[in-house]
Formats: sequence, C-alpha cells, structure tokens
Amino acid sequence: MSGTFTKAMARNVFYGGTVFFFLLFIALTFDTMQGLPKSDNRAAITPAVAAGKHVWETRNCLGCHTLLGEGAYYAPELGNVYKRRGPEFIKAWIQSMPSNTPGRRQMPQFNLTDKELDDLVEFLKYTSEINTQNWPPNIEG
Amino acid sequence: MMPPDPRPIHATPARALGVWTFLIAATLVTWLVGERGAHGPAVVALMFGLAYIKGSLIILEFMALRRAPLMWRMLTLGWLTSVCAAIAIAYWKGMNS
Amino acid sequence: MNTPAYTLDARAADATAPTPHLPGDLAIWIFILAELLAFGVFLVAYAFARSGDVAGFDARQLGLDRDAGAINTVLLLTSSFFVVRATQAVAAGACARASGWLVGAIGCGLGFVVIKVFEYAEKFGAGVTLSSSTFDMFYLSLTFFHFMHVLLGLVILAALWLGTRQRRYGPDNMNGIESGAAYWHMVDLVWLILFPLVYVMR
Amino acid sequence: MKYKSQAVAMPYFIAAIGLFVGQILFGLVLGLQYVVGDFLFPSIPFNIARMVHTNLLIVWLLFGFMGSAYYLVPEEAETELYSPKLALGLFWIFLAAGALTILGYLFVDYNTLASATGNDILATMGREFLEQPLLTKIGIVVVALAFLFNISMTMLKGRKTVINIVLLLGLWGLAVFFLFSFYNPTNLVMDKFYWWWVVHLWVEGVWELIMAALLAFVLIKVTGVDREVIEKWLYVIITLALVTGIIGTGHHYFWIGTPAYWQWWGSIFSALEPIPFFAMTVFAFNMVNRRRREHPNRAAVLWALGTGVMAFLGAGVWGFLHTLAPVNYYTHGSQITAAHGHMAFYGAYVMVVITIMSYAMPILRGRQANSNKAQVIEMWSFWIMTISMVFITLFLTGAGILQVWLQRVSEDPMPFMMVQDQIALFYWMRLWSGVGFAVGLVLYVVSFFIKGKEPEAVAA
Repeated sequence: MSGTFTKAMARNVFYGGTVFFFLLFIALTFDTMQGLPKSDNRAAITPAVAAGKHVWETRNCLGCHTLLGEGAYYAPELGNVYKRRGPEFIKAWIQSMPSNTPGRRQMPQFNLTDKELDDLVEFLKYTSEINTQNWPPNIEG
Repeated sequence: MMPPDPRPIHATPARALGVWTFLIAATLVTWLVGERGAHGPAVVALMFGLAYIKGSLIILEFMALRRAPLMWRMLTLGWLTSVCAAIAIAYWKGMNS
Repeated sequence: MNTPAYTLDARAADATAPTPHLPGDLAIWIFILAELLAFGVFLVAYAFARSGDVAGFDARQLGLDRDAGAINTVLLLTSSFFVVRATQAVAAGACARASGWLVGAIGCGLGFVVIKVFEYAEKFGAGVTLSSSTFDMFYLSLTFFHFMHVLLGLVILAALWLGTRQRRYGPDNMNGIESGAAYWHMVDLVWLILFPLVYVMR
Repeated sequence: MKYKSQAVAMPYFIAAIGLFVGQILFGLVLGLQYVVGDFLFPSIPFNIARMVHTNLLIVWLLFGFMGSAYYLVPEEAETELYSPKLALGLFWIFLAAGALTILGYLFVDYNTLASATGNDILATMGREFLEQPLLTKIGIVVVALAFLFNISMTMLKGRKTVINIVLLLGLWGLAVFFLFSFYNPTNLVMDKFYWWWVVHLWVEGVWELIMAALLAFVLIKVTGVDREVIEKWLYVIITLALVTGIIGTGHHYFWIGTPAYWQWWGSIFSALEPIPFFAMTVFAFNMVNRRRREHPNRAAVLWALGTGVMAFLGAGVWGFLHTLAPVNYYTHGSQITAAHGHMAFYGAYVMVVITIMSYAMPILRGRQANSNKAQVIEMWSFWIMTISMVFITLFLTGAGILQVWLQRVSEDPMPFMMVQDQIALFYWMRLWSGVGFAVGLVLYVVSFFIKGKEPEAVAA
C-alpha cells in the first residue's frame, strides 16, 4: 500500500485517543452522578438499609443470586423479590432453609437474627424501588 | 528522468476557493430552509442532497482523497452514502408511521 | 528535468500520473474511520429514534437556534478551507504563510467553541439535560461528542501551528500536517451531516 | 533465555498452571451442582465454590501476567531484572496470600471470615469477583506496587520498547483501577457503577493492553517479522480497543439505576468493541503468514493464532450478541451472560497466558522448543480445551435462549426455578463439555513431562 505509516503517529493517536475517550467517560460519569439522585432511590437509604446491605454482602448472596441482574445465575433475581414475594415470605423462606429435598439446589442456613432479617428485607425493599428503566421485563426477574 | 511524484495533489488555491464558495452557498440554502420552517420530503431530499455533495467535496477536495487509492475513497464516500441513505430510510419510515 | 518537488497544478499531475497516495498517516486514517463509524451509528440511531416519535422530536427541535448552527457551519467550513491553504503553503515550502493560515483556522474553530458555549449555556438554563427528553439526549450527546472533537482538533491545529513555526514541515515532510488536516476535515464532515439532521430536518 | 533473571518467571508459570487446575476442578463442581443441586452441600455450597472458581481464575491470570512480565520485560529492555530477589519474595507472599484466601473461603464461614479480617472497618467483601477479604485486597495492592516498581525500574534502566511501554501501561492501569474495589458505598447504584470501573475497565480496558503486548511479543519472536511493523499495529489495535472499550463500559449501565441515556451510549460504543478483536485476529494471522522463519515451537504459534480467533469469538461475537440495550433488556443476568463470560475469558486471557507460557517455558527449561512428541500432546490439549470451550459456550447459549424465552419473553412467564428444571439437559451437556475441558487440561499438564529430542529450527 502506498502511504505513510509511522510509529510516532500511531503512538500519538493512541495517547490522544485514549485521553480523549477517557475524558469523555469522565464527563458522562459526572453527568450520571448529577442525575443519580433522581433514579437511585437514595432517599430511602436508612441505617437499616445500610445494615441490610452489610448482611447481604457478608453472606455472599451474590454467589448464587443476581441483584439487578448482576451476580451468579444459580438462583433467582432478588432485585425485585420484595415486590414478588413480600417481606414476610422472604423472612420465612430464609429461616426455613435448607430444604434438604434430595437433588434440589440448596440454600444454606445463615442463622440470621430477627434484626438482621428485618435489615435485609429493608435493603431488598430499597433495591426494588430503584429506577431500573423497567428491568426486569416481568415480575419473575 | 525523475520518478513520478508519489505525493497526492492538493487542490489549487483557486480550486479550493471555488469549493469553499460552493460549500458556503449550500449552507445558506440549508439555513434558509430552517429559517422558513420548510419541511416535507422534497425539502429534506434537497437538504441532504446538498449535504451529500458538500460531504463529498470535503472528502475529495479538502481531505484530498481524490487521488488516494480507491479503497480509501470507497470507505469514506461509502460512509457518507450509507449514513445519508439510512437517514433517508428513517425519515421515510417516520412519515409513514 | 526541473520539475518542482511538489506541484499544485492538477493537470500537470495528471500528465505524470502520480501513484495513488493517501495523504497523511495510516494510523490517523484508521482512527478517523473508527470515529466516523461511531458518529455514523450515533447519527443513524438519532434518525431512527426520531422516526418512532416524529411529533415529539419536531416539537423539541423548534427550540434550537438554527442561526447559531448555520454560523457555526460557516465557521467550520472556512476553518477547513484555511487548513487546506495551510497544507498548500507547506507543500510550496512556505511554512511562515502556513502558520498564518493556521492561525485563521484556529480562530474560526475558537469562534465555533464560543458560539457553542453560549448555545449550551442557554440550553442548560432552560433545563435541557441528557435526561430531559429523548430528543434532548440525542441533541446534547451528538453535539457534545462533536464539540469535544472540535476541542481535540484545535489542540491538533495548535500543534501543527507550532510545527510550522518551527519549520518542521515542508514539501518533503508532509505527513504531520496532512494527518492533522485530515482529522480537522473529519470534524467538519461530521458537522455537515449533524447540522441538517438535528437542527433542520423535520 | 537471554537474561539470567528471566528465570524468576518459572515459579509464576508453575503456580499459574496449578491454580488453573484448581479453577477447573471447582468449575466441574459447579457444573454438577447446577444439575445435582445438593452435591457437596452443605460442606461446599454453590456460592463458595463459585467464589473459589472465579477468584482462582483471577489469581492465576495475575500470576500469569506477572510471570510474563518478569520474562518479557528484561528481554525487551535488554537488561537484567532490577531485583530478582524481590520478584521471588513477592512470589511466595502472593502465593501464600492467595492460598490462605482460598482456604479461608473453603474452611471458614464467610461471615466469620469477614469480621475476622476487618470487613467491619472497611466493608469491601461480598461483591462479585471482589469477594477477597480486606487484608487480601491490601496484599494485592502491596504486591502489585512492589512488582510494578521492580519491572518499571527494569524498563527504565534499559531499552524502552513499545511492547514494554504498553505492557507496563496495562499493568499500572490494572493496579490503579483495582483501587476502586475499596470503594463500596451503601448506595447500591453507586456501588455497582464503580464496581464496573474495576471489572470492565480491567477486562475490556487495561487487560487488553496486556494481552496485545504479550501477543505482539510472542509474534515478534516466533515469526521474525520486523519489530517496527508489529509495534505500529500494536498501537493501532490498542487504540481501537480503548476508544470503543472505555465508553463501552456503558453497556453495564442499562438497568442498574443509572440514567437512560447509557442505553444509547453503551449500545453504540460497545457495538464497535468487536472491531479491535477482529483487528487482532487479522493481525496475528497476517504476521504468521509473513513469517521470515519457521520457529521450532509450533505449539506456541498455534496458541497465538488461537488467542486471536477465540478472543474475537468470545469477547467480540458473543459480546455483541447481547450488548444492544433492546436485546440486553431480555438477556441481562441470564445464562447468555455466562456463555459470553466463559468464552471471552478463555479466548482472551487464558489463551494469551498459555501462549506466552508455551513460548517461554521450553526456553526457561533450556531449549528452544519442546520435543515433537511433547508439542503434539500440547496441540491436542489446545484442540480439546478449545473445542470443549466452544461447546460449553454453545450449550450455555442454548440454555440462555430457552431461559430468556420461558422466563422473560413469554406471555405467561415461568418462575426462575421452574425454568431451570426445563433447561437441565443443556446443563448436563455443558457439564460433559466441562469434563472434556478438564481432559484437555490434564493433557496440557502432561505435555510438560514428555521428554524427547529438541526439534531443529528451519529457515522459511
């Protein structure tokens, strides 16, 4: 091919292009941070929600479930479980685990206290009210 | 004898000036369309016809791809053609819905 | 034979039939193609999003300032023209003249930036954001993405200007200025589609 | 081996392969748990096994990257490693930390592990791929910084080739973006938003720099093509990767509480993400076709070409499959994601690390290439692992399509677990493909123990 192709230009384009698109990404991030209060349901964050998130994390729930579609795909989506099942069902479910049905997928017994259960439910309630652009498509998650 | 000059030929100053004059005139037409709030398929066809010609001039004359290998003219003019065509299809779709 | 190293006469060049040659560096051209592709997809996405809500888009479009848009088109075209003249000057071995043309080009580019900043200030004041409507999302995204390219283009033009001041380019060293010029023309090319599409088409 | 200190790469490679074997074992456990739900319960519940599976992957790839850097940077810089002792010390620290972490996962209740390791002071655990205890995370940062210091000093005192610069940029980026793993706000949306700054900007950002640099290095070595040519294309490819990949992060911001415009930005830019992978494939084949010599290590060439193809398929094609927002609306968080994740990680990162190990290990063991017999075994392992991975991906894709259909698209959506029963057949086939992969991996390990005469180099 007739034409010029220099390493110096390729390098300049790499650095220029990378810095350019990273700055663009920062700009979009900045806008997102400005807009988040409208969609992320932060008004609903209470100490109980914070404690609930801690329970969620320290039991590694994401190792089986998805939350807003992220996590493992072994067990149901929980971002909308509050709306699907309601608080009492969730607590009863967690307490009754494992089912010990032979051959079925098993959820461990985490021995959560009543307060921990309440906090976790509060966290799931807060999560279910985040504006996720109508995801998931239906209540089954 | 010297080998033929491998460099592309940028348009002459006079030619570049001619191209610029046309580009500005075409822009004024587009602006007038907007000013009068003109709309409809004929107006849009005229406007994008002009945009297509303007784009081609930028590519061939200003970017000086007139004498570049065919592949590069195909890539750039192909881009212009597909974008304008897609816009036309979308406009047509919008009219019929 | 006493042919000048670099001729500006198209007909003379036809006679000697120069080998086809891509002006500028392959690296910048690949980058330009990638940018054109991204813009192309974005512009077409706008067109099809509009076709789903013509009335909504047309209503929001009325709020745009077409005069400023047209002036900006003229500024970019003129700036591109100046860059062509600068390239020609370098090809003729006149670096000093080239830097003059580049100052003009940068001036026009800065004019674009100033007008755009006023336009944005007005829009932000009116509550236009990326989330206020689909049209606003596209209007801001497309023009801001383009705006950032103008800024990058200006940085490149400034580097070219510095290069001409230092007489780094010449008839035998066109790669830098041709590459930078091609990038600036790309910014112009995109605007030529963006302006009628977003500001005028209804 | 041109420089004595390159030898420090060897333990890193051995550890990487060992952990790789562990990763696949746990993969098999997981695959079985998908169909025999109570397998190993309650001693190793699914979430623990998965954590071990993914964390082992990350750790062994990091071992692979570090080993590659210790091998490659001195040779490129044409100087001995700044401090081989530091490199060896870090190896044992990292191995011990990694092993302790994995053992902690397996033998200590996760909640107990969390409170014992300072998670109550700074909560960072319990997030996908970032499950490591705080102490481990700090350890990773310390090891990474000391490692970066070591190789940066090596490069600074020697030749600064493009490959070295790009590799170091990638490795520094890896360390810098890992710092976001310490940021875990209660606000779930912010948590997820910056979580992707680690995960996405790693695998679709800075890791691509590492991958491209490693591939370019091996291509220079095995093809004899002019360094100048390869380095120019290296720049072009990583430019394309970052131009598309950085804004491409947006394809994770569709449904997690972020503004709607990400659906457009994310779709448009990530739709272009296959381009750099395609360019990399074309590049690899082009360079091998233009080779100026026949390198006796044919297995390494095979792995290099395979990396190009499989990265394009896994990251490029399977990524594109579900990256557009209207499609992702239905596929998000389904087995489609799992299909893409498996092939992309294998094709891009597993294979590039094996490529460089395949090239460097014989040299570290004092020969240009392994015996013909060993290479044939290694190439068999290439085909078995790669084809198995293709099948794993296809079966997961099948499972995903059915899952999406029954659970999300259908007029009368079925509950999650009921759908899982419906697609069990696909999980069984995925499990058998996984067994195939494990066989390939065993062959790969075996190939290291096959003796024989070193093949002669042939001029092309």
